[in-house]
Amino acid sequence: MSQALLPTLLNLLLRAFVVLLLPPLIPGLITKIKAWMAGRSGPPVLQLYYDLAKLAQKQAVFSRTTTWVFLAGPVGTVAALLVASLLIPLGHTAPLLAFEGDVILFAYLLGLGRFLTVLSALDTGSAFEGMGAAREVSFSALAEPALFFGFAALARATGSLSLTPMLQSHGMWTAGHLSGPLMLILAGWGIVFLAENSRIPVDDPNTHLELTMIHEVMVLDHSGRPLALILYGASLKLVVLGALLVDPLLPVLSKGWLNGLAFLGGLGLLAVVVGVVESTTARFRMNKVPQFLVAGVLASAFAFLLLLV
Amino acid sequence: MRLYLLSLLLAACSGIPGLFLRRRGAEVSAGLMTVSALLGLGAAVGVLAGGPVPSLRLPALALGSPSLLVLDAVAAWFLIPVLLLAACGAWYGVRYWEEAHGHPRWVRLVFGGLTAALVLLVAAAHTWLFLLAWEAMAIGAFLLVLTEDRLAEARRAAWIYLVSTHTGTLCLFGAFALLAGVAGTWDLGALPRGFAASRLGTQTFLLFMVGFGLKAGVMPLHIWLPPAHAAAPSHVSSLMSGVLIKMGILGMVRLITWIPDPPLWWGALFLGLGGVSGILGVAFALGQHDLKRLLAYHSIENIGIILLGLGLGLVGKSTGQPALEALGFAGALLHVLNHSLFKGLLFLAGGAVVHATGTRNLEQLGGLAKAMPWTSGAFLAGSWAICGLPPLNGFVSEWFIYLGAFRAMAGARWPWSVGVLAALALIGALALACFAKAYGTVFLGTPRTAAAAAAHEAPRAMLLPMGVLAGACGLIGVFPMAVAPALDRAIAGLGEALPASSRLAHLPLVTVLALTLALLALGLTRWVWAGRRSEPVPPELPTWDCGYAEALPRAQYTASSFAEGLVTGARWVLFPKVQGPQVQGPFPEPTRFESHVPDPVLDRALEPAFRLGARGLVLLHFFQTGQLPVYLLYVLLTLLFLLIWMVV
Amino acid sequence: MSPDFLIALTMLTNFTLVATSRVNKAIQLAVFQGILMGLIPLAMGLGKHLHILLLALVAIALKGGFIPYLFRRALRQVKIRREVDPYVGYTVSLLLCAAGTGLSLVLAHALPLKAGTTPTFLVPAALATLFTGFLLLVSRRTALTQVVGYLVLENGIYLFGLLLVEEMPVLVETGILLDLFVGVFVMGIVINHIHMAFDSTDTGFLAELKD
Amino acid sequence: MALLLILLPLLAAALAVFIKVPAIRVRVLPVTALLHLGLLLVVLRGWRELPHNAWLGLDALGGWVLLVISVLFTICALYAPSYLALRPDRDHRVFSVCLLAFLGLASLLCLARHPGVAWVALETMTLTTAPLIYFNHNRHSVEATWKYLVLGSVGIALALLGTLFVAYAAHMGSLEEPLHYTRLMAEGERLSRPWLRAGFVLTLVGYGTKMGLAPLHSWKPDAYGETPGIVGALLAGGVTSCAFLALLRIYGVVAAAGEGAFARELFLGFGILSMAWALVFMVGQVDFKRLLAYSSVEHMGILVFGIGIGGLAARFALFHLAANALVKSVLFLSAGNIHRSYASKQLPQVTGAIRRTPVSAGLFFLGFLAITGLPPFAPFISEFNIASAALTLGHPILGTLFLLLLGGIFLTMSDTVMQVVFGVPSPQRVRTPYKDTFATTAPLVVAMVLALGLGLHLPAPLRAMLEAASRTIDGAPPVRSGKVAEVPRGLAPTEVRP
Repeated sequence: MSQALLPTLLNLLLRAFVVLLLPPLIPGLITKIKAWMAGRSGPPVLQLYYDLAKLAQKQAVFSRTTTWVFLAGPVGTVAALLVASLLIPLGHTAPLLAFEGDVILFAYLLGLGRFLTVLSALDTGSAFEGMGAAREVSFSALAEPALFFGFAALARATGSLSLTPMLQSHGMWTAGHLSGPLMLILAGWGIVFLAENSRIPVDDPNTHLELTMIHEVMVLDHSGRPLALILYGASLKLVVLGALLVDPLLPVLSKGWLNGLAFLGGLGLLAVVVGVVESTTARFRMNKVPQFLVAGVLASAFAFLLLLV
Repeated sequence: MRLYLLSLLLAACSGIPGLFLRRRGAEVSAGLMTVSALLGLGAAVGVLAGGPVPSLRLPALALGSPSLLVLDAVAAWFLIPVLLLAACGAWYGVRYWEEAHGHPRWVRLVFGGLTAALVLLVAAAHTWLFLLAWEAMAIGAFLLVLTEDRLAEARRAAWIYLVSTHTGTLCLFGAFALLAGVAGTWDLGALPRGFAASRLGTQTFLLFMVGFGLKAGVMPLHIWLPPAHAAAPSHVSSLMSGVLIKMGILGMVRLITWIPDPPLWWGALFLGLGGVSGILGVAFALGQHDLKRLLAYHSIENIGIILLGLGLGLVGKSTGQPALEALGFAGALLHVLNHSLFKGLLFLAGGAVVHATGTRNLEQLGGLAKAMPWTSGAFLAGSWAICGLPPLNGFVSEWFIYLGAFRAMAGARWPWSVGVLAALALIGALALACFAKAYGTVFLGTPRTAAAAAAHEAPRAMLLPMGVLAGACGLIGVFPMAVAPALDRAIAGLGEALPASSRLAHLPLVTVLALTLALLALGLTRWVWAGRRSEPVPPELPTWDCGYAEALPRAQYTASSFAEGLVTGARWVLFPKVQGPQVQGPFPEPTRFESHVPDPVLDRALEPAFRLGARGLVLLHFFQTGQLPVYLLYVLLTLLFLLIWMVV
Repeated sequence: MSPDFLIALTMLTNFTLVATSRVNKAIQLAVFQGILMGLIPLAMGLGKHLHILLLALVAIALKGGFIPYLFRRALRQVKIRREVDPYVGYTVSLLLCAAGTGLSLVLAHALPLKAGTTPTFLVPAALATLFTGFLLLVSRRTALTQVVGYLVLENGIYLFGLLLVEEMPVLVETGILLDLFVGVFVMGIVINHIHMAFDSTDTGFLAELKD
Repeated sequence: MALLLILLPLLAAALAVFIKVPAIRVRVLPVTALLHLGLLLVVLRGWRELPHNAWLGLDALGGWVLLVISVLFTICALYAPSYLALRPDRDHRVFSVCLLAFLGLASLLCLARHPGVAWVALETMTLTTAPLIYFNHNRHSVEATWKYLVLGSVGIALALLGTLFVAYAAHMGSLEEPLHYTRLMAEGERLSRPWLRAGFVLTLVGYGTKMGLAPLHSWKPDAYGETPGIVGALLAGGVTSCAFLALLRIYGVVAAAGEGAFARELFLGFGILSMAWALVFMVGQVDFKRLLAYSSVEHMGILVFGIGIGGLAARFALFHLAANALVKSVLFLSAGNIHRSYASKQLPQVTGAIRRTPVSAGLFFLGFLAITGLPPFAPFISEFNIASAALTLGHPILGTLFLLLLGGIFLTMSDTVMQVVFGVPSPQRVRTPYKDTFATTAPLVVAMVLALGLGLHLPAPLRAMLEAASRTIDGAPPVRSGKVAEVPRGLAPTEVRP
């Protein structure tokens, strides 16, 4: 009994920790890495926690043009991401819910978050936020197929329709003919990851009121707790999408808690990689971004084709 | 059967009292329609709950057929949206279409007739009756599109509709004739094995596809759909888009039930048509500025999704994968129901906007969410559902189809279904973009014109039907397992021994997650709400916008600018017409920029072709010169020709 | 006088008819042909039947008497003597007439006669006359010449009728006479009306209704 | 008894000549029509028993056609008084007399058992209908009448020659007078084939001209366009049916003689050509009466097409005769009303009729839908069955062509019709007193209801008559009325029974 209970408890603890507490750390890590690469000391790693705490105390200000939709953005996004986080395996620890086709639910929950964010941006009636919204939907239209081709390829490789077996597919590395496709999938998803989390080279999370911005410009008018939700949601998204990239890379370890640690390590590594990428590459011109995303689509589509032969 | 016939009768007669009553005629007819809907729904639910399949013999009309009306599960399944939307539309029309718009009595009469025709059509099991109901439906819809026949636009739309529907009917003539040649009877029923593979079978199938495709608005044949939906009164548009075009799907479903062994290429054709309609439909929707045209193109998109489902089912049927069959057909049929719910809802809400502001042009709307919160909520619900976002019903049906596609591929039997996956993903993303644009430009931001600023909330009689439909969307979305058994009975006829859809998809988990999502949202909202301080916020704050000074409504992102990126990205299929002078110089003159996306088939291919053909034929008119000797010459030449032909 | 000679004369008349340019000349020829029509049955020795004799006499009386009278009335009203540029030139019409005659020979060849029927080339003559009448109807402008064409056409039918008149008198005679009556009478009326409405009988004017 | 059918209208015509008072004279029309119809119904009860070897006699085919014409005439006659009341400017003595005479001659034709008699009847009909076309007495009506007469008489002359040829064919087979159809069909084998073929060609061209088969139809648009709607209805439904009947009789003989295939080929050719020609001239047709004329050409094409397909299609071609006559009467009469109300029949002047003359315009539109084969009206039954017979009896290409032409004709016709019926009424150029009244619309409604009824249900006696009639034209003489001549090739024929 206790043998069965303990791992489950551990798993729950890990999940609660990863989903609720960990996320703000990741952006902090990334910024720290970038600072180091730039030779600065940079803000503390826990900076985002402070910000969130402060924002939670602050008075939210609403423009007269906005309606309840303005609020639905951050709330809906975070809620959707939390639900999505229930479906995703963290490393080789099983998720709370795994069933056939949860892949689609997962993707559509992300879509729901995007939809609400876009609407709340449009609600302000500001030109900038409208522009951001337009770009968001346009680029996600390219990111979506990349994601799905990846899923398709994994489904074909693993013969399963559920996220957990798909992502816990480290076996593919050993099977030689599968490793190539997997790498391509991860490459495609890496691009999706950067785009969806509005990282350089697609977008720059640290600037404001700049015309090349996509995601950040949509949240200009949010303040107080809604803004806190948005920031938290962004970091949560890093974790959730990060899991997609990290999971397939992790080996299976003997003990459940080891697997948990491995996942955390992987996540940290991902943060480092992102930091390095961000500080070594420049942001694309806006008309280059679609090509970048199409590259992602092609990568995962090609992975699928490789699996056909 | 008694219930069904009673509801048929009531629907047919619902408009008649209104002709004579001086006042409250609308309410009376709406009431009659409601009663008829309740009766019909009773009958349908009875069948779908596993009750006996009622059928009616009409020996009095010597139509050479034992049973003419069979209310089987498929019929019952299609009957539900018909009656639901009809009743909602009737109540909606009470206030929406008043004397101001002209002859509402006739609109009500024809509306009732159209409903009756639809009710008759779903259960028709005999060629003659089928064609009768089919044409009655076509003419009813034609007259309703023509309601505002003073407007040239409405006349043109109605004419295009009339012509295309008649073309479809002629194809059906041919198809049914061939079918009867095989079956030896005009009863519609199962066909012998091997027929589908034969050459005759191919001809029949293609004729049916054109005939039904024209009605359903499958992409190359969709020409009538956008203008007709735009021109018709909104409650009619909702009925047309929600139900009428589904009758094409009904026909295809019937065809599938008759064919025991479809060839693989049938399914492939369905998938191809579905992909084209889906992607191009939503792509062209992105380019529209007319709210109702936009919705119409989305109907094309959803027909595409339904075809994808049917195609997967057919592939399963021909390759012998019952699971795939069940998932595809279930997804398709469920999407038929879902689409009629949320598209009906969207058209009603859009109609309320038109009713309030008098324009369908997105660029002249904006900020309506403040003036008409309920309508805005209804439209949001509809958009939410049509984008297939959980936890509303659109997601469930698309989910079935996704599962089917995954299964077909992961089972390593049929890798091509990855195309279906990609198509669905792309459609989903684009639909999301399109409805973000529609909802955002119409309801959010600030009003762009005085008309939009002066908008008022729709009367309760119009809000109630929207509420009903939105509720239905929510119910199916959150509790899909409630409809699963009915769905299984509906698809049971489409293949042999199909597994229950609930065994293939974990519907209860959807409920769990939906509720979790709702709870989380609720909790977060409470948390945010609790964050308000006691001292009131000065209400007159403009949008901060990084300190941008007082943004004018004109400065907002318009519908076209919102879609500009995607439209130009896809200009190699959309061919947008952009006209706007290059702005140059430090102080450019004020100028206009316009861009719109004409229909590829109608505006770019058919109309020029027909104009050309007509000009060519008019050239032939010189044969009728009016000169008597010439006419006599024709007689002489005919005579000589025939005599010579006879001799040699 | 042998019937063959008269028939040959008839065909000759056809050629002259299509070649003539003067309206009243054409009319005279038509009348002449009509009288020939009356004579042929007698020459064929069908005169022994009283009814055929009557038919012949009626034909002569109508075609030689009544019709010229009608035409003269019409001619007095409309001041045209010459055929103003016909649709088809005279030479061409002549050639066409010849072609028609040839064709009728071919057709007659394809239609075997009952053994012992004389004269043998009644059928080709009938068809040739028919085509000639048609040709006149098609190629001429003035209503009068067209009426002439119609009469010639009827002469063709009449000629063929002679083949049968002995066996099936009722059918043939009623038919022929009624046809004749119609032709002449109606045309006479209409010519008058056209004259009233258009004060000319150039049917070229009658081309306002068209597409 | 049967003779009375012929004499009654002729006597009425004679009576009408001597009635001075117009008000009374117009009453003669409906009375005679009703009497004729009643009488016919009485006679038809025994159409089987009537002797077939007389010069006159009623068989299924003739009875069917005469029934159609009588009903059509009744509708027109009921409509006539109100119409003539609208035209006080014109004296209608000749008009009424000719109408009645037409009915008598139609009866004569339908009762005729002898090609000669049929020919005489048709010839005289040409004469009597000419003054009807000339009713308006203006340049245009003169021109129309002139064309009608010349073409008609030329055609009829050719028909006479054809009849003589047939007679000569019989003569070759040493058959002597009286040559009534029954005998010709019974002795079919003995007829001389070449003469028969030539005779058929000539009669086809001759009667085809009166029927208005393209390209012999040229008088039709002018005549129909310039006459009152009532005459148009009678021409389109009556005269054409008569010519069709006369042609069918000869065809029956030809088929009985074993030359059916040859004749059917010609029929198919003319059918398709007529429909195509009609389509061409409906394109951009601004004159809705001429439009109807071309529609009539089209339906003549459908009739002969059906006969050409044979078998089931032949029966439904006969059915289409009735359907076409009924619906055409609605179309022409309502078009006449619209013409009365707008004092024009050209498109730019006539729009939005549904607002000016709601009932007539509505009936016009309904008639248009019916004539283009919308269920459940009668033409749908016939057109659908002809198409399906063509597709299943081994003429797939022709069947497809048939459907294509129907579609194209709908396309072009609907364009004009919709502009006429719907939209904003054009400003009235001439003030016209016309308003839709009960008298001007009730007959149309009756006709429409009849067309609907036929589409829904064909009473058993009529069905029996139709089947016997179709056997007659398929080459089997009615005495041997057992077998159906056509043995369908390929698939089993099935029919949507009205």
